[in-house]
Amino acid sequence: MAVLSEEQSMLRDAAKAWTQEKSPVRALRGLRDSRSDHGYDTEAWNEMAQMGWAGVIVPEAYGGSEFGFLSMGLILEELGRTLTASPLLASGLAAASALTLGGSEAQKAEWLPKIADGSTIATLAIDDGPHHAPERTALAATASGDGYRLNGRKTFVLEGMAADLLVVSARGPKGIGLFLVRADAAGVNRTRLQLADSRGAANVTFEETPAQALAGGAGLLDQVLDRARAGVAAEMLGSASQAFETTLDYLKVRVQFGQPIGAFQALQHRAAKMFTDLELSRSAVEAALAALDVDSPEAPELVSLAKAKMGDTFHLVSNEMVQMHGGIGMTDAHEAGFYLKRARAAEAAFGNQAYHRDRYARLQGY
Amino acid sequence: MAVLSEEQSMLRDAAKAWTQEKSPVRALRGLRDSRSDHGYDTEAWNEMAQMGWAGVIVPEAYGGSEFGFLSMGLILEELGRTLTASPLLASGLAAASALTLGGSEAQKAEWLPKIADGSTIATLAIDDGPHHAPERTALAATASGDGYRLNGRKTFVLEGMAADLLVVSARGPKGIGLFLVRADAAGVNRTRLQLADSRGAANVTFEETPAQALAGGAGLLDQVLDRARAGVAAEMLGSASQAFETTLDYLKVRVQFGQPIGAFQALQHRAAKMFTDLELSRSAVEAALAALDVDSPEAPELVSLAKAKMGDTFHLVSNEMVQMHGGIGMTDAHEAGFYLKRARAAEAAFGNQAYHRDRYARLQGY
Amino acid sequence: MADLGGADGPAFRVQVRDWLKANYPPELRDPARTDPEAVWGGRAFVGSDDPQSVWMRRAAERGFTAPAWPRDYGGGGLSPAQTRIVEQEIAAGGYRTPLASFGVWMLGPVLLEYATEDQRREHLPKIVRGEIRWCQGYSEPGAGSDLAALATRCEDMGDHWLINGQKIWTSYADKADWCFCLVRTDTAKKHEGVSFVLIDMTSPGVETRPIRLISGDSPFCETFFTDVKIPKGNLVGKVNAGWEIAKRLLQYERQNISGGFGGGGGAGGIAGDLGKIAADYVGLDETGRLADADLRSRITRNKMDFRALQQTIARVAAESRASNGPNAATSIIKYAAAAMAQERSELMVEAMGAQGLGWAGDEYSPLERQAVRGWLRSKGNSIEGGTSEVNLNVIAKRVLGLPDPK
Amino acid sequence: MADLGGADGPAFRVQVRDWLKANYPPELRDPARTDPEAVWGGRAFVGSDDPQSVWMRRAAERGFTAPAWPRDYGGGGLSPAQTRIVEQEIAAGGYRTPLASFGVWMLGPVLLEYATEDQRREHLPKIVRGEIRWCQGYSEPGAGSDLAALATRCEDMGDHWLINGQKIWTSYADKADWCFCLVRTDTAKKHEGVSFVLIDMTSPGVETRPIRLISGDSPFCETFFTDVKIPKGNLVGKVNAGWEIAKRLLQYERQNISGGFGGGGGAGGIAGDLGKIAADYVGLDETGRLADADLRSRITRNKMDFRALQQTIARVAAESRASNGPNAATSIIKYAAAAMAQERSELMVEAMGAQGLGWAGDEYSPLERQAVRGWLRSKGNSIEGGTSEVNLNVIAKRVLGLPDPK
Repeated sequence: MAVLSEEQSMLRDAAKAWTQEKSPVRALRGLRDSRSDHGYDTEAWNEMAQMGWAGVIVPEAYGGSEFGFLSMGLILEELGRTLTASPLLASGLAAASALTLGGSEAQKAEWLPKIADGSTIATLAIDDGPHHAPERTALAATASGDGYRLNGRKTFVLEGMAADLLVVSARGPKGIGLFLVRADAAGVNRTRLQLADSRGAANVTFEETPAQALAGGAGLLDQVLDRARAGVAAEMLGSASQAFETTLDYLKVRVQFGQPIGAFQALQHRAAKMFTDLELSRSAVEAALAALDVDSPEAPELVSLAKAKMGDTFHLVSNEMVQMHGGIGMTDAHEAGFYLKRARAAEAAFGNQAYHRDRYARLQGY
Repeated sequence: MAVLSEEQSMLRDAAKAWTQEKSPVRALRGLRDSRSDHGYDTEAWNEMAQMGWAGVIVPEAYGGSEFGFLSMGLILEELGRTLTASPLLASGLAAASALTLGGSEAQKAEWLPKIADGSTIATLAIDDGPHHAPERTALAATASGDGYRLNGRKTFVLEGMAADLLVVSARGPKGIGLFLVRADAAGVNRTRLQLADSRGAANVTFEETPAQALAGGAGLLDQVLDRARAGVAAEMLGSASQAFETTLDYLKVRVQFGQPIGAFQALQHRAAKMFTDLELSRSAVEAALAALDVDSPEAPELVSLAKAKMGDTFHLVSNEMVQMHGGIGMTDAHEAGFYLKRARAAEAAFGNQAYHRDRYARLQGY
Repeated sequence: MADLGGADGPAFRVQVRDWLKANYPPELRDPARTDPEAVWGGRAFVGSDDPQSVWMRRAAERGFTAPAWPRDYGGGGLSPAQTRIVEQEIAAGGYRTPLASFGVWMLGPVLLEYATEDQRREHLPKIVRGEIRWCQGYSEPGAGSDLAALATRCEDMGDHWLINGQKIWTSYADKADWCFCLVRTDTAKKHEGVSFVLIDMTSPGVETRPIRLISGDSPFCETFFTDVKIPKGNLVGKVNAGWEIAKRLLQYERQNISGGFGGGGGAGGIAGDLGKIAADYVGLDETGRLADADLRSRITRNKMDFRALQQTIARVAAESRASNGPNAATSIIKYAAAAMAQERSELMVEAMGAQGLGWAGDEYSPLERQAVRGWLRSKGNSIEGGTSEVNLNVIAKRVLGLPDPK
Repeated sequence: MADLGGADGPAFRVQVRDWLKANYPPELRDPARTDPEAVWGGRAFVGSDDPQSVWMRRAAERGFTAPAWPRDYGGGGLSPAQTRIVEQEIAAGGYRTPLASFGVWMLGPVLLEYATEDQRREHLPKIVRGEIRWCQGYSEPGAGSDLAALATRCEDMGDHWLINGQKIWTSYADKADWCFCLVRTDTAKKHEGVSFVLIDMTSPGVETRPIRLISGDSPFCETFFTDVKIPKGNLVGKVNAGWEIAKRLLQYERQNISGGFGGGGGAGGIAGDLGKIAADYVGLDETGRLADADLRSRITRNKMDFRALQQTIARVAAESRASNGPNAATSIIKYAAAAMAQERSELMVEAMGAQGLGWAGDEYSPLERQAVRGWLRSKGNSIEGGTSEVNLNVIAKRVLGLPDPK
């Protein structure tokens, strides 16, 4: 755990207390079984917004607390521990970053205060196909009046059904850039996705849909994506840590052959390796968030490192959670399956391990 | 172990008896410490030749026994167990394949009988640089009279110092092909390599060196290389099996914490995994040799599978051999280091695991 | 083996092929991929004239549901080599296995070995004819890998046995007619207090409850026995000597599970070439290679491993053709097959990207949904029928001879 | 901590920087990479005026060979924060460590904790000044991972101790002046029969024999003690209470080894960026990627792991800045660092292809030969100073609280 300021410690403690009490894993189970279109519990979201979480990276001038990415990461980590479904990452981190970094004064003034107080849900819409390839988007933006018209399709848009505002990557006259689209604009058509991890997402099509450009082009896209990736990694850190701790507890109580199974050396070594991976991953995630806070030129490398390493670790830990629980871990009644399913969705979000290893190597010139 | 014919069983038993008695690992140690240029013990080679091993894949018409590749593999496997250095693979398998498959009647008649009786040492010279890339050779063959002249360089030529005859890949007027060069021909310059695995090899340069072409071009090159690769894999199978068995014996006798260390479950599971890998690798190696015996169209895939899988397994087993022996495995006085060093040289020979995974995928069209 | 040469080899193969062609119901065009499509037999099938039941009955009459069993008990009475020919021809023709049956795969072989003549005559013909579907009552909540810790009580009441306790992971118990079950007949001993009994699932006091898995399916049940009475003759072997039978049956189970993996799928897997499916989703680069080079390497390792596994299964079969029982390679193959099948399922959903994360709905193709469910189902490969950890223990101790701790 | 603010922080850094610039012998341009280049100290260095000895003595006078030790014993008397500044400035300036010393890294800290005042005054100043080079007499042929099985006897002869036995893996014993040694003072007990003694290597009956390693180097020795007499005052702590001291010292050793790995090398590694070196040997494709995509993925995993390890070392340091001793993370870092350093060495020789297989001779560059020897040497990373297996045990039991078997 990074050395925290007093402010950050308080934020972390508040997030931990709230998620443990108000949003344990069974909340996600309930959401899943209710088959809601929305993807999260709106009452819970209102409570989160009241605690100011949606405004943690939003500038004070626009109603946020401007606490930064490490602080946002602490909250996401706690949400990850209990697999809390919420639009915090999509709206309060990813879309808020897009507006903060690329919005005009008018765009910021219009949207950021509503994102910060949670009354508007915004999200990113990046990929056209099944794989993360932001540089290959084919969705077209053509100039029209003082704005643009979008035509094309986006997949796997997080909180796509709940969103009021979409931040869409598209290929415009000056190359790839980000565009603002109101979810209720003409030509927007959303289809709910029923995902294995029970979170909310949509496929979205655009037909002559009016849009406004953000400033910054492909560079802005990179910056915004890196913020979203670091946020997902922070959430994964919490989920993987909890999955590991739950498993560790089970190793201490489950008895077979007259022993707690955690007394068997082969399982001990596997647990020790997982813990080592978790410690390394924590360092990588915290370093990436800290780099974003100081806008370090190393941030892209550090974010890819964090997303890839954290992805491998959550992948391993979620698999071992099921295996070490044995049959009970295979049942829907147990929590293990929820962590397993969430792991793969989080791994895929904004580039999986293979994507980020490739990116890291490219950034290092080989 | 494949189901063997009576002939093959006898061959295997003879090879096992001879290597255990005449060529234990300390023979390689002695060869290393003698710093001979030659790379193998000529007396031992004479004995091997007298047993007919150099002619196992040579057609009967040219003085061989034509027993085939599975039979040759059985001998190489036994040689591999004791890390016996000999030109059997380079001469009796690789170069003999080149002549058998691509030689004219006159070339076969001139060379095969002498290869089969061990009096001539032949070898392949394939790569120009540090990595196996047979399709990228730059060594030039230009027509001259009824033959060719070679100009260029070959690296890592097995038994390059001992060889009387070189089978050289070169880029000629009709593309890549194989060429015969006498080692004492004009313009051949050989430099001995002092390798970590103490085997014999050389870098060789050619300057206006007279050469004869073999028939078959790049197709022949592929076929010959696949035979050499399968042979190396068979030798690796023996080495890895012996490395594993030596380690398994040690696990049963080395006592720490009041237990044979083989009673510790973490080591038991690692041993079980190694054994599983060895069994899979044995199947792959035997299947590749059997495919060559029937000239199966699947042979290229099966050979790449064998070389890659066997390479991974020998890599793992040789590392675990050192680790499980602890400090004693780090000493030059122990055999572990010899297996470790041989593993990496054999992995690199005729394409390492990465090369063969890539080739396998290409052959399967993705 | 005489049956391999002359009229008994190629001629027999032709006979089998002709018979299959003539007797396979044309309605059953595709091989069974999912549970409901498989021919499981049982009371539900008796008297039915749907094509599956017809196919099962015809094959049973010809002795092809249990080709290697003695004719006396309704089997085919075929030699190992002939049995292999029958299996090969059924697979090669794309015919469904005539009877998917725990009775044929697991119970029958141990009844042949351990049961009385009366028990064999009672149960084996019904298994062969697919009239009785069996389930396996082994694991309990407190007895998983440590199976011998089982606690379900079986008390001798003089003229009958009385069963009380709970089993778990009883596959298809809710659909089964009878259950072969491990019970405790001596609470003072562990392995030496276990007996092997046969229980009619329609007996009063038997209750089953399906367990929903992470894949959404419910192939397993919890099974409760409350004061269940069974006849004295339903105990197989001697009282307190059931552990040997239990282990022997597990060997057959692992062999059977391993055999299932060999084809490339395994419980949970979807069919198809992983390289080609990945190419569909990821694309090829200008050199013809999968555009995701990192994924390509991992797919290739998995494909190579699977092929080496198939080669190993073939090699082991060739080496032990004369022997008909499970051998030392079983644990190795079971362990390796589970790891590879799970890896393959992981790579499949990774290759599909966001399309490999769907649970339901029209935004996902049937193949995609099947890949996701199959990936989740495959997590059981390394748990059921002996965990991978137990298999590694078996390899280390029984195959490699490594010692137990003092 | 007051020393971080104001004149004690940035001002102190400037002082250190200036002093280093003024006092570092210009002849020692490069940081020490190999053993002979390192400043190990010892009797051989005393009175020498070669630049290494000069540098060592100047640094010792300034208190920079043991910056954190009390001034009373010749140390620098600096706070943890100041010590860090000294280390950072030495590293940043590319200066050699003024004294590479088992005395500073391992023995000194435990003498400060466990020794008598007389023992401290006798030994610590000589360590600080680099006058005495120490070696470590821990492992024996029958006591490796199970160190407490050690058998070297130490008998109380009234006015002296008598030592008989054999040690192994005593690093640089052939070059050391004194040895800190674990000995058995009670043969009836295991851990409770171990004592910690100091032995002058020039004592009659001490013999050393270098062990040739697979890398060709001989950094370790076998050390034989035959009727070696040592003064009663050479026992540290109480008789039979040496095991606690032994473990404490091991913690410092692991911390030190881990620190060494953090830079990317570790014992055996060669410096340089693995990606760039691979590009030199393998080439880049038209997209600027390493031409061997399979190798590229594995190199990237290793580079990422190393960077995460460095981040972890920095994080642990930041979290425990106030504490000066080794902590729970030591075993984790030691385990991970060994695995990564070995993997890196493997990748290095793989990237070099046939050039990564050379042992000697002009056909190989110095870098290539060093890579091969370093690869072989790196195999010791997971064995020396506590095997990886022991480290995993420690993590499992002490950090994660997993139980011992009953």
